[in-house]
Amino acid sequence: MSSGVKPGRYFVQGDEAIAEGAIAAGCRFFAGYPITPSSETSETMARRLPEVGGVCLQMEDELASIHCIGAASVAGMKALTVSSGPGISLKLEGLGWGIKNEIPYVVVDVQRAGPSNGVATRVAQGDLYTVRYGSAGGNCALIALSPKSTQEAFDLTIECFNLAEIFRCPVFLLTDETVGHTRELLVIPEESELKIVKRFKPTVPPEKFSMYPLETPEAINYPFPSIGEGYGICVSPYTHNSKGYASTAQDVQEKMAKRLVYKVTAHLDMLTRVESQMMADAEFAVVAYGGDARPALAAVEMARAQGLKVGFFRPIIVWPFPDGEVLKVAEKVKKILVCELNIDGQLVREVERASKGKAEVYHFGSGGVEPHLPSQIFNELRRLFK
Amino acid sequence: MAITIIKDFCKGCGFCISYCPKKVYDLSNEMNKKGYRLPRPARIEDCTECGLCDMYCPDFAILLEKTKKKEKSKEKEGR
Amino acid sequence: MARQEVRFAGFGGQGLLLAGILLGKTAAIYAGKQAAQTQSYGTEARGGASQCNVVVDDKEITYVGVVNPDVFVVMSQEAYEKLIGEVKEGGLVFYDCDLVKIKENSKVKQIPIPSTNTAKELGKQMVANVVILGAMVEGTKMLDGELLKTCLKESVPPGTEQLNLKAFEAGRALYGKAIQGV
Amino acid sequence: MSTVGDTLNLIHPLVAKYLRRERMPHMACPGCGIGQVVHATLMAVDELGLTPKDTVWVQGVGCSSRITYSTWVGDNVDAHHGRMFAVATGLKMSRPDMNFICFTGDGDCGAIGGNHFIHACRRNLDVTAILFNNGIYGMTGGQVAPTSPLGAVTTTTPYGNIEDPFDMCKMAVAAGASYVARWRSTDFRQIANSVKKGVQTKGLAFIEVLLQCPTNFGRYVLKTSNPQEVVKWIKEQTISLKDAEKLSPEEMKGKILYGEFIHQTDRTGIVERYQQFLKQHQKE
Repeated sequence: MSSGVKPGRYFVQGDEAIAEGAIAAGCRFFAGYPITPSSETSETMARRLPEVGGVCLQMEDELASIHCIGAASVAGMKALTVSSGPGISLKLEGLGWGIKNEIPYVVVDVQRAGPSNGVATRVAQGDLYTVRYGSAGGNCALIALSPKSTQEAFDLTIECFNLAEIFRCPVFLLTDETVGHTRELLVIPEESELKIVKRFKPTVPPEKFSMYPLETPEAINYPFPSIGEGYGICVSPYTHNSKGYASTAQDVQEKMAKRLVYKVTAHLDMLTRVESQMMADAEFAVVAYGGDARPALAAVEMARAQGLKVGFFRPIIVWPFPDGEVLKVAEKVKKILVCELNIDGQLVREVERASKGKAEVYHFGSGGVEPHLPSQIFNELRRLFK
Repeated sequence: MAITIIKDFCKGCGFCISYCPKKVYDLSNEMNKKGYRLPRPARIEDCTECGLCDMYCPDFAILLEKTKKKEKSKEKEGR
Repeated sequence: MARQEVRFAGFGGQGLLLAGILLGKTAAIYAGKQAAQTQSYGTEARGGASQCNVVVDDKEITYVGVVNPDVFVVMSQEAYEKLIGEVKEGGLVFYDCDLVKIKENSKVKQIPIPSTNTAKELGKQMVANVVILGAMVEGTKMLDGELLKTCLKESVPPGTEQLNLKAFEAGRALYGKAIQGV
Repeated sequence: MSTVGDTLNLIHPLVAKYLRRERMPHMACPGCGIGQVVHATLMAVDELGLTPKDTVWVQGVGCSSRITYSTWVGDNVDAHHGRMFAVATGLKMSRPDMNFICFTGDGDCGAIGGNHFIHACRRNLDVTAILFNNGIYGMTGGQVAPTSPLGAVTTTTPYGNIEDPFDMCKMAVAAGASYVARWRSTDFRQIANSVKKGVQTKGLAFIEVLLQCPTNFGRYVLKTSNPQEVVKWIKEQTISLKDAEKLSPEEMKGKILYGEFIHQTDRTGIVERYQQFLKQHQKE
């Protein structure tokens, strides 16, 4: 299979970089549906996937798309789907099927102003909890990464595909319209420089293989055989035992739930990725993620230029939330200002929870459409941290 | 009988110009604030009041005030 | 050269997005600078307000947005009236004088560029955006015009390279003429 | 006397009576057929004597709905993408006395809304639905639609569409709608007559209109954004039911039929059935 990697320097949008990252990671199946601001990824895939022999479909809607790529992964493909706003709401049912059956694939959410259709062409950050808790039923942990630039959109898409294989689950790339639509330099390295995790295949014969490792909930790099490989796989939305046979037994439900949660929570060391700057002597800290991170960092730079001891902290893997790293920040500084593009406050809740009262946590929210301006965050900093 | 182009509604799409059976309209050099060049009923004397321009206009930008029945008969006598 | 913020504004369909992309792409790919291009547009594909912003810098760009542009390229009356107030003191304004009537403004330098009519004379009004881009690059010296032409040849739809190059050159010449007049 | 110029007070009679002044000019691109279909619809509304008090406009999502939403002077209910028929069901079953004119697009109704469309026909919901079929996703910038022709180049089929288009009128007839017709955007009189028949017919009236989208379908599929050329192309693809009778299957290949496909005046709609149902089962 050709690598599909096209080394070079490009001036492209985050949305396009995501498509290139997916292809570089070995994704050869895409299903999507037109929705602003993520259509550019579908359009890039429609151009690029056929060139590398991949399957690129536009389904009748977002719900069909996620069920379709879940099945493509069951059939052995690395698969991607992309959407925004209401499209993500539709995908949540399909996400459950992916979580339940431990199916590796990547879902990209390019957040836009909501709720409901909101403002399709403009930014907001209102889906942090939707992607984590939106698929009904609980009993699962979710992995989500959030880029702040076009280059990171490429790099983290590859990372999402790798983590999906390692943890055998759907992984979210949680981005937004700002990063999705901003054009910046993208450098695609030589294929040899890329670290790509291939699909793990069983090394034991079918009769010895358990499709779902309920007895070893913390197992990672666990094989995922697909149809046509003689393993008689059983995949179903019902709670099922390690063979995939539906079960209503309480102990099976308990083991299955623990498997879906512990496989992630037992490996937080592998799932912590943050960026912090100017924290050494910081008395205050600004926390932001994704598209709001760079205005926040610019505000911190402005504050530092005026002698304010402010540091910057950003979660890159937003789920599982980096509790340990946030606690360290809270123990170091007096006050934390959390910037995010929603009014109800989502990131701020996690920061408050993880701070354990060690620092005062403040929320600088906005309904979205316009991203925060550095000057707005800077003025808020000065007001709070006299 | 009168034809009025409602300047702010017109988007310069050309339907009135191309579909008027009597080729009454042509493109004027006047632009509205959106930068669309406006049509003009240059040969209004050829108009038969068929109303196709009003129908074809996607933006309700053509106001065709037809000759009232009474006036029409007077006009005929005058000719 | 420190951070330069450029704003292109007008209507959806005037090619402002392409002009901004050409500027950013030339800076990032050919001129070895840092560049970021963002856009804001409404629902309408045609006729609605449309803005394309580009930041060019020598060092890494933290914030990609344009708040107070150093350079303002404007091709509609509506955009001019709405956004002229945000241009930095001493900023340069390149306006399409075939579509925009300006108001007296001592804070900025307003340069008339007849890009619409020039584009029509060249055969296609569609390239008015490249004409005014040529004038802007000539006037600001932000980038080497030759580098931009290289980028132009690779980015415009096949078969329109010559027309776009002519439009770019025409824009550069128009800047010279405009300066004598202003 | 003919004037071109500031005409703030002069206004088209249909706009004055039925549309909201502050929402005009509507959002459609220059030359888009949606404005023409709205024009024909308002002719029907006017001739039927419908009023903003007794008639609600219902919309989905896409150009078909962005442009008609909140231009109607009466009530406007705009559903999520694809959910127009589900919403229309809720409205009509709650207020069977009111008229509902519903606007939807080929993506809104034929793709994401396909399931709701089928069941609205099967249930024979007593509303008049107008399908704006421009053969592409306009609002999101030119992606392929379920009605895009085979081979169409769009932003999501850069190498040509390999899927067959969806004949939604055939679907509507098969699923049980009482009245199904298809016209082109410039068949003004026929569209108006169909809307009138729709409002007066029990059950679902499904009126598809093939209309020009110069900005996306024109530019991407036909390589021209001249509205008149797109209209000409649509006319070349279509043939009336009457003329089709004279043609052999070979000559009919690729042609799209227009006209009235079905008009079942005897088939009851779900509203009447429910009212009879209540007569039998309502206790107090």
